[in-house]
Amino acid sequence: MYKIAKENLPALFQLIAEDKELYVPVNNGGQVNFANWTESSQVDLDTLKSVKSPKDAFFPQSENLYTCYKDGKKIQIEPEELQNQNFVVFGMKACDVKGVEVLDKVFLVEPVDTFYAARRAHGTIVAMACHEPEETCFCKVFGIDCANPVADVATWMVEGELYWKALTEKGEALTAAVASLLTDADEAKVEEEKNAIHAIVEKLPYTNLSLEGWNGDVLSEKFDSPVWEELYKPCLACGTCTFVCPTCQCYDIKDYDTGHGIKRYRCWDSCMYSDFTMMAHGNNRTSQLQRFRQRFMHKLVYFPANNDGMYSCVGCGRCVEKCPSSLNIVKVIKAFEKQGGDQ
Amino acid sequence: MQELITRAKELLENGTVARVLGWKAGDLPYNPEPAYFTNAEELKDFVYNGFCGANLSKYMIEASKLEGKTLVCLKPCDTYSFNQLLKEHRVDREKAYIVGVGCKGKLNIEKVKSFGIKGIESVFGAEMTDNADTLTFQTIYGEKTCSYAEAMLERCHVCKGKEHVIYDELIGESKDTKDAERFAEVEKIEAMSPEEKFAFFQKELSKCIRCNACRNVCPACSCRKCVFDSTKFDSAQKANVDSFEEKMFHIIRAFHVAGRCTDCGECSRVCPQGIPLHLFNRKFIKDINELYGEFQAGADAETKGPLTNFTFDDAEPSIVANR
Amino acid sequence: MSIKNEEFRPKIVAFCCNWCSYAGADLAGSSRLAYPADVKIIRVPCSCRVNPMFILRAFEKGADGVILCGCHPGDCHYSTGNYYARRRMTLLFSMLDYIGVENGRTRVEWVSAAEGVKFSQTMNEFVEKIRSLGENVRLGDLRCKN
Amino acid sequence: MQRIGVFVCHCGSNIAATVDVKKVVEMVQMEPGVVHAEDYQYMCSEAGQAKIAAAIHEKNLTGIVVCSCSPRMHETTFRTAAERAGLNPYMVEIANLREHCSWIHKDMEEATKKAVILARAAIAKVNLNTPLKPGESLVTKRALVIGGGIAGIQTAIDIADAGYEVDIVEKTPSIGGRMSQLDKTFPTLDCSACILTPKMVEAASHEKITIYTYSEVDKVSGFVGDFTVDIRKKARSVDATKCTGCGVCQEKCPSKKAPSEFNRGLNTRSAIYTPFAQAIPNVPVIDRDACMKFQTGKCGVCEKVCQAGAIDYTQKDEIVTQKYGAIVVATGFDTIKLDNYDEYAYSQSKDVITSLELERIMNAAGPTKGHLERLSDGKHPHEIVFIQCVGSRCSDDRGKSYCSKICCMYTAKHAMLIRDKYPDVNVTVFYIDVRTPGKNFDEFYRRAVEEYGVNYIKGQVGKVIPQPDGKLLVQGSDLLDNKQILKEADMVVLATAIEPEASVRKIATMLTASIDTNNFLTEAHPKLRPVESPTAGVFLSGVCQGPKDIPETVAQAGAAAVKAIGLLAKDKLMTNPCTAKADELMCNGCSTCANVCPYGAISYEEKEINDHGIREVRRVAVVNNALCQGCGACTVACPSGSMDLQGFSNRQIIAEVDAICR
Repeated sequence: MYKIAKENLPALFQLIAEDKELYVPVNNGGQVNFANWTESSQVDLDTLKSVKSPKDAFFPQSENLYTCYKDGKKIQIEPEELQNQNFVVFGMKACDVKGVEVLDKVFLVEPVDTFYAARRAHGTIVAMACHEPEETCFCKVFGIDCANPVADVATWMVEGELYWKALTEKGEALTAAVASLLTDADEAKVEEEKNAIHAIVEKLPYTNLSLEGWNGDVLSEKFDSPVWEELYKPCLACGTCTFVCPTCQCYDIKDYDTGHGIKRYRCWDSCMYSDFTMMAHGNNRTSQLQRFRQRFMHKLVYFPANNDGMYSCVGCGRCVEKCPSSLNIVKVIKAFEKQGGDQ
Repeated sequence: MQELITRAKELLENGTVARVLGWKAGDLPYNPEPAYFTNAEELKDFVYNGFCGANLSKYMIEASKLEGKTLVCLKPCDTYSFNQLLKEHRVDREKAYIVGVGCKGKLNIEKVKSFGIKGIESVFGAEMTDNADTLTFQTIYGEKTCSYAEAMLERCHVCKGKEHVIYDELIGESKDTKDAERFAEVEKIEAMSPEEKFAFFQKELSKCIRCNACRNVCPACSCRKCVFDSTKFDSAQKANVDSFEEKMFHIIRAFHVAGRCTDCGECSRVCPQGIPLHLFNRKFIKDINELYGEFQAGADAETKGPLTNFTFDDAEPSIVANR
Repeated sequence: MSIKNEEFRPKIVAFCCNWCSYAGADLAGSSRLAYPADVKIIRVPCSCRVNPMFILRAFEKGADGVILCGCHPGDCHYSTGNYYARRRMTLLFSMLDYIGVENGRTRVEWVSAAEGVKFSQTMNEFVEKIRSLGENVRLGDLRCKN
Repeated sequence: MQRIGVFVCHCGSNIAATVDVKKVVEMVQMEPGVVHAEDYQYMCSEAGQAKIAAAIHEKNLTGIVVCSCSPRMHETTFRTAAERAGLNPYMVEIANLREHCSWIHKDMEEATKKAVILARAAIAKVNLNTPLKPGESLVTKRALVIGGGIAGIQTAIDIADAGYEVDIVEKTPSIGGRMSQLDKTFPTLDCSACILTPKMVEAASHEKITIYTYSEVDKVSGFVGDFTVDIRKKARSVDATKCTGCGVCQEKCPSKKAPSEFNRGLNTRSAIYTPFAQAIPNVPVIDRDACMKFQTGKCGVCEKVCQAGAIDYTQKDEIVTQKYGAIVVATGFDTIKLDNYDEYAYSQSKDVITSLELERIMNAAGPTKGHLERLSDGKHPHEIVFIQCVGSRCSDDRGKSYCSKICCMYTAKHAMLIRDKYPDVNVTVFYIDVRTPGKNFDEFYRRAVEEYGVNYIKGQVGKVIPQPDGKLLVQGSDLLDNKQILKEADMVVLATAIEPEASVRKIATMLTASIDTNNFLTEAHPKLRPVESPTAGVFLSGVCQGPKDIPETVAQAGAAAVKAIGLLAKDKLMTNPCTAKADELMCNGCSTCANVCPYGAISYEEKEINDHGIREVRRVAVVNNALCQGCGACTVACPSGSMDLQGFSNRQIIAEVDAICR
């Protein structure tokens, strides 16, 4: 285990950025989001959660796939280059790291998404333990230990010092690259911090949320439940929950006419949108109830059914914080719990 | 709140209304959600407190299609939205039983959190009956306090007034919360150089993630199909990239609601990225007031909107450069 | 007189109403009143047909200036179209100014069918103005910029 | 995908001299949808149209773009050609390579580049065109003529003779117009009244003609074939059905101080009056501003003396609403105000007069009973100076830029008449040019010079200075002799510019007819459609369209009548299919569109809509195609974009924008 004083972090970032792209949480106009680090970046490691999850380091909100150029009446296709430069995502939380694991299940299985795979291959994740978890957090429900992030490098911020521990080969490589700035450290302080975090986690209101009854085998029962009928009503059909979510992976593919060619790009889509998976004949989910149900069924039923029981929710609580109508996955889980209890 | 629940029960029981549209207590002390109640049992969860910021008038579009009347709780500013929807034939007055509820300013949990208050377990001072100047939070990290006024939504600082412009009955007291000039922020931007203006909006709009929360919450954005979702304009959407789309989206959105926007402030309330979206709408309102005479959308359900109206001697567009 | 290559040649879209301004442009043509080739005219039935989205779209796709020409107030072929256009454009232009787009990239001019001279003069002025403002960088989509 | 043919016209050398048409043909072939492109000398010629037809057949074209002159010129030609070849006429778009390109640019490379872009925009648009079908509307077989001067009278008679009902609206108490104020007419010197009066009588007695004098058009709505017009019959205070026209009331009227409009204010008339002896109708009008009864309540003489009991002080303005298929504007002219020309001392001396005032002075029914005399002292003048182009052909904004056209001839007439009747009077004319292009015109002018000894001086007058002895000192220049001239005159006559009657502005606005900077009504095409306004169903007669003399006015009046008859002869009209259309699936039913529709063409229906399987009764907008004129105001007002304009749809215009900007 190594450590580095907080005030030396700019030097660390500088060093990393010398030959790699570096994404860190940056405060822009009062909102913290992961962004490319520059010397003028207002890095913010104290805010627990970025507004958007850092998933766009691997799965950008919008990315070009290829460009078509016209040559007379012929068309030439120029594929977009894959990520070929190494980069580091610094400061991801345990839940967000788990979110990337969920994305891996989608994009790295056959057929492999080459754009995503290239980014995963070139990306090193430096995760950070959650110093002060908040009331919207419920990662423990999904078996995530926010005091012990599992990434290429795990770090802890304790009393003005960042403790650093490489967990993978990539992590070792990064550690070696920045070794000049790190000093050896013992783990005692970190263990203390972990205990403190665990104690807080136990006090969080959602920590004991039960996922009983949510698995890949309850499809029809949950799908047909009358609970959705009441649950969806406040939903405004915006995409906030999907766009801040670390695991939502749906995208749309569209063309943009630049006047010189057509750029075929993909961009995040939201199952909450009325034109989601629109086809020539119309839409297969015609009501907001259906769209609303889709999102939660996907996270809690369909995804575990296809991925050995892995939920595609990591309990980051962003949707809890950001939904304009105060709807969220916790309310959904609880509503079914209540209904189960009533019966 | 109790008075409201009692009255709602009464109206449900005597058949005046088929349902009540209000707010249901959330699982956190600050996240009540809009909800329908159809019986006394359900009304146990009814809440109305400082965190009930949501403008319920837009829900009346759907509620107008249901059997029977819906009791809808509208705050003073929400009634403007209802009137505007009425003017546009989007809601049915006959299907609404409007209870004008009092308002003492609504709270912005993001603001509270920005004061460093986190791990919230309970809140004191947000109930309508509290009349508190200070909010007290029990948190995992100890007791924290902040001023009620400082935790209010931006819109409450420039409140249009606590008069309900349309209602069937009124329940609950209000408190004047206006302590800022409505157009002060707009004027500040107007005074900037083009470079500063551009930098300001570039910074704000670059945060936009095109989640459409602003549009979907907006009572004026009630189109069955938004132009940004339709093929009618070939206007690409969803790609939050490369500088232009957000501008196009936000300018056109503001333009489409110009003369119809009541300045209810919901867009700014719901933006997950904290973009002060009201600055677009309020600019149009300010221009309309200055160029075409004072106009408050939703003040009534009859007056012609400024963009469907004209006078022979309206200002020429060149006035923009000459102001 | 040929134009030097290095000189900035703006892209300018001119929306002209069919009854007055398009005819005014025709008159400018038949009177051989020159204006720069940078101006390309789109015929619309009335100035009130021009949606602010068209104007933003033009900028998005790389236009450096957009001008809307219609009948003089009071002379609209459809009686009132240009009055609506006048309000719409005033508010739109004000918004563009507000978000920091240089004043002068947009313009409205009332040109009657008899005002070939005015049409030509207006276009000359407008092109001159846009040339002085340079390329539109604030309202374009970067994807179109190559 | 459309199969588009592009046809590039050389227009002789009009386009081809500046635009490399071959290059345009080459370039457009790269565009999506284009399966055929060719160029030809004259696409509008029969051979050119045949080429288009052949290509449509051979290549199965679904849309065509003609790169030629302005669509305002030949759009109809090419649409008709396409239709004959079996293509829907609205699948044709025009790229204006002549007026908007070749005629204004000199550099071939640049013009060609622009031409390609214009063609590209038209191709992009036609790719999104859909076949449109015009609807039909009925034609009301009645015409309205606004203005009762010689132009209006002639138009009305011609239309009525063809068997259609015609209404004339004249704002003064009598028809007759300016011509009734003239004494003699050039170049024949026959008496104006002698040739006009029979026309007036003919109009008044024609069974198909209704005359509304002392009336004005208040409101116009509707469109070609179906206009609805409100005519305000101003209160005459005399019951026309009872009045016998005996004239006693005018004789007895004690208030005789009102300036006579007919005599250009040179003398006065009674408060109850007919403007002139031959007035039609011969029914007087009470000028309420001048009448003691109306101003003070004390008088009532006319009522007492009227044997017929026709005086009615309580009469009110009456609105007559009538439907018309065609409207002819014949509002005529007035002379300009001379405020800007004070150097000619018009306001200072009674002996400086306008030519129209001279007409009245020369007329036997005029203020001097036809005797040529100075208005200041009634003395016989010996020296008269005529000044030409007062306010005409003016290079600054003091006057009018145009030539008033009639002044050279009437001045020759006046000079000749004076010299003929009063050989003792010397007549001098200061002129810039003498313009006499008309049948027997130059001969007429030469007679004035050669036979009557009128002294023509090429040069302008700088100043007219009234002298203490009542004479007028005229300071001018003689450009041919290159010398300054000082001339003492007894009278100075100003050939004052004419301008459209002031009320034409209001009328043009009501008719949505365009007007030029000089307030002359604009014609649909300056050469090919000179008597039609660009607004369908509105025709132009007389000086309201541009300066002209009587024979030209009468000729144009007849032409306007023929155009109106052509319209009235049809039972039905094809309506413009480029109308608004609401997409019911998207319509919010919010009424915003109806709020901006100038024609009341949008209504709302509660309609069952099948929205992808979900059936719902919704309030949706419905456009009445017969009423909609296709302005598009509603399309922009509609926030959801559900309202679109056929032929100029959002996507079509955006496609043009994209094509131009790329």
